[in-house]
Amino acid sequence: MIVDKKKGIKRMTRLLLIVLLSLLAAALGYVILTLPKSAVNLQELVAHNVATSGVSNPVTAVLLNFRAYDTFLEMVVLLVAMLGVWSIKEVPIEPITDIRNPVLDTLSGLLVPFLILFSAYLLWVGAHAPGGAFQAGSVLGAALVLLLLSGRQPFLAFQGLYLHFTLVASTALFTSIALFTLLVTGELLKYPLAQADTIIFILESIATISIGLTLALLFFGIYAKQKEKQ
Amino acid sequence: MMQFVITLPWAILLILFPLTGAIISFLWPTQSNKVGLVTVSFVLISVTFLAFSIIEHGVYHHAIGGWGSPLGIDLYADGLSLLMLLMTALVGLGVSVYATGYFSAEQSPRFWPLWLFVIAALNALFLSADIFNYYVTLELIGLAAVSLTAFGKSREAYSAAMRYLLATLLGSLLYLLGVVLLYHGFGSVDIATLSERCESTPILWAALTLISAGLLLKTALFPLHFWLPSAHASAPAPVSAILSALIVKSSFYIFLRLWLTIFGPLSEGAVENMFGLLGAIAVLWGSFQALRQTRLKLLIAYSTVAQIGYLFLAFSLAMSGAVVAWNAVVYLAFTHALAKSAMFLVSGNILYFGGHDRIMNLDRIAQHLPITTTAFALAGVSIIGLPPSGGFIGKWFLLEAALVQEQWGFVAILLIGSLLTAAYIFKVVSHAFTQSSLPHDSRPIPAHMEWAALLLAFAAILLGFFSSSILSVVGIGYPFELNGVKP
Amino acid sequence: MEIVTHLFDGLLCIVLLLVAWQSLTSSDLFRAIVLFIAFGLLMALVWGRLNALDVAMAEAAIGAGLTGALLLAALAKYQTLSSIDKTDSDNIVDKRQKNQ
Amino acid sequence: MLFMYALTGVGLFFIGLYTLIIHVNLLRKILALNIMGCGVFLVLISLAMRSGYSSPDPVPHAMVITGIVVTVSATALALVLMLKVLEMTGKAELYDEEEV
Repeated sequence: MIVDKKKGIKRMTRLLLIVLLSLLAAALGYVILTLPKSAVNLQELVAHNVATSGVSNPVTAVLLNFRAYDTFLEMVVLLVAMLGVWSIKEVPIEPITDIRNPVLDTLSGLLVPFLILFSAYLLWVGAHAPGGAFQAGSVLGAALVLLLLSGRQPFLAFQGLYLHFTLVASTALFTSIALFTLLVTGELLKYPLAQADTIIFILESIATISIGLTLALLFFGIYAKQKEKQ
Repeated sequence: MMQFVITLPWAILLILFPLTGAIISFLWPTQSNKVGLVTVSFVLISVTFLAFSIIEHGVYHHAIGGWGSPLGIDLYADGLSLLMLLMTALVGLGVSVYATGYFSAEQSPRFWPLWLFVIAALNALFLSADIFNYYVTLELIGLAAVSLTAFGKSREAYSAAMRYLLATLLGSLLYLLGVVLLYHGFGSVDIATLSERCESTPILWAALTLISAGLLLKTALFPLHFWLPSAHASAPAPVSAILSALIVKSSFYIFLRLWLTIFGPLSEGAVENMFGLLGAIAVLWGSFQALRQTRLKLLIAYSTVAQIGYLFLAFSLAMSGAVVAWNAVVYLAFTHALAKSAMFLVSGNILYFGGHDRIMNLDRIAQHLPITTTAFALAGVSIIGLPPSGGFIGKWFLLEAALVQEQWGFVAILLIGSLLTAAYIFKVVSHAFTQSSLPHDSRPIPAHMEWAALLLAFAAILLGFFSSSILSVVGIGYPFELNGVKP
Repeated sequence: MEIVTHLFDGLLCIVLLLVAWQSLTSSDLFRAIVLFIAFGLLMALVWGRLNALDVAMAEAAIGAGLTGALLLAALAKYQTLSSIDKTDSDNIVDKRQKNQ
Repeated sequence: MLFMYALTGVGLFFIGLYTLIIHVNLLRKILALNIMGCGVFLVLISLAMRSGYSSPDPVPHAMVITGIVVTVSATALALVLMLKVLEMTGKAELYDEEEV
């Protein structure tokens, strides 16, 4: 009897919620339809300034020049998530030794070199065509995850300070470039015109490595065992 | 010499110093305490110089990358941002000094990088003038805050951190959807550009709904406060202090800023009254719940729910252009940050000393920890709003605004709220002087942990003496002139 | 030709919504995650359709690929932990006490 | 036709929101948040195409790439936290309020 009542109340709240959310969705949909067909946006402004940004792919120009500051903070977000995972998991995390999967082993032997090459290609092509540090970094991350899963753990030889340096490399580089540009041009993250393409390329390369490693370690943080306390 | 020093880009250094400190403390874990303390000292120094520069030359403005809005991102600091930065630096220093004693050698290398990133993100947020950049800083603060909450390591702490994470992510997504609508409606994410272009269209009101839903969830305004008490109560004391004093203020600041520049000038009253009403309920509900609690940290957490309510009363009271109500908000936010962080540090001391925070069994803590008890009492004076504290100035301004507009309902809320607050503060203080029946173990507290709490509480009182000079600084750049000069 | 693209758009939107709904309501968590990965790939297709190739790549690699891997890894742990709960409840109690 | 994608985005957002509120299982809530995020990104990018299919506004594209990276970071943190809750309480659910 009581259970029935509870169920009934639950059903009622669900129904009410569905009605409420549908109304809200309909209202939001209507509002979006009121938008004029022609947009006011930043497209022209970007197109106008891309020539002086150092790259010709407008998305990369926005990410690493016009709004590079956002990307800078975003690298910090990635690092903070990593630190959060580590503090919850209480590193040191134990290496995984009990997975020796022959299929994965072969697969990773074939795929990993290809993925690393592909990542380098994406990094290089990002300056003038779709691609860039984030895409390249995630492909690199995928390669590292495959290595982890097949039991070949490049991280075992790579623990400690070197690992930490690589993780913070892109944030540290961004901070240094921020300080450097502040000193040279008086403005934060304003690249000297002649060096803009070089600076962006260096930033992207280091970011690719940091992103790849961070993403792989986020995966590792979930997958690996926590070391038992002695 | 001084002239030269003032012209240095202190605002930018406010972001870069803590970032550098965080990276160094991560790479050099054995020295993380020292690196942390040096960094927060640098932050305080930078804020001081930034203040000199803003007082002398007026608002600070910097186009990142030299692009300028709306293509690039702008940094902007007026009196309001300056006060928030000062709040972060002061509370930051107090909490940092405390944290050097509180965390074990194993925990502190994990604490410092996250905490210094939080400071960097808070400074970045208070200096930003771009609504998408706000989103990134909000996420940064949210993820770091959740990780810090989980430092409690108990079952409750993990559950509270999880709930907090879900709430903060939902808040960010709602906010982001609002930003999306503003961008497509008005073609910019720069606040100044938006405030010129925005008109009262359906898009604007839909964006307001989404943005306020998201930000009020993060600020924990009643009835969206469900995640706050458990998170603030189960985190370690320094983290609770950071969460209550600074992190809820960050989303509130964005809300206030957007209200003052974009939504407020176009609004016609209904929305303000709703915020005022929610604020009023929050004051009563939060204070009442605080009074009911048996554990000190939960009491302090519910007190935060109530104090957030006061901040929203002002939206209704400022409608007729009463700048005094906005001044009240700034004062209340600032003093609450100082007093509440002091209170959480006190609760940390009590837990550290006696191993529990049950209010019934405080067992003459006043005799064992006189400095800590004084800190609690002083912080209480400010939270209640008794003269001569900073909290008194804030509540007095609110009362003044309510009296001038003959808003008797708000007058009543303010008085009842203060009575309830006084009741729960005295409940704690009285138990601190009485003997409990249970015997208990205790361990000594490092002196600086007691003094950090006392100095923060003392600062909250001290604010009551400098109201006119502080308010003249807040007025730089006219942040509250709704229809006048806009930033 | 116009009609074909419109049909394609409409179909894509409907499939997107359906897969999302299936993923969120499926009673089996493994199925839910697999459907979520499929959803991520469909999103990548949509980004391609909307001429956002940069986003399409990021979505395929991060949104579907890495998020999928994270979810599957979490599910593997999830199942180990919940099976402990069913068969060996003393173990959990021990752990709790240790952690407190 | 472009608005159809935007409306699909709104649909995804609300499907996710519904699941987030109704379902108690944390893994499902995490999936729901991810799908909500995709909905927001879809609105952001599809509306950027109003000026024409050929050359869309790149600023939203950059914002979405930023958003995707932020989302994967948050997801990883959420999954680890969920596993910790599961380990501590035996359930991937949050118990009721007022129990602290």
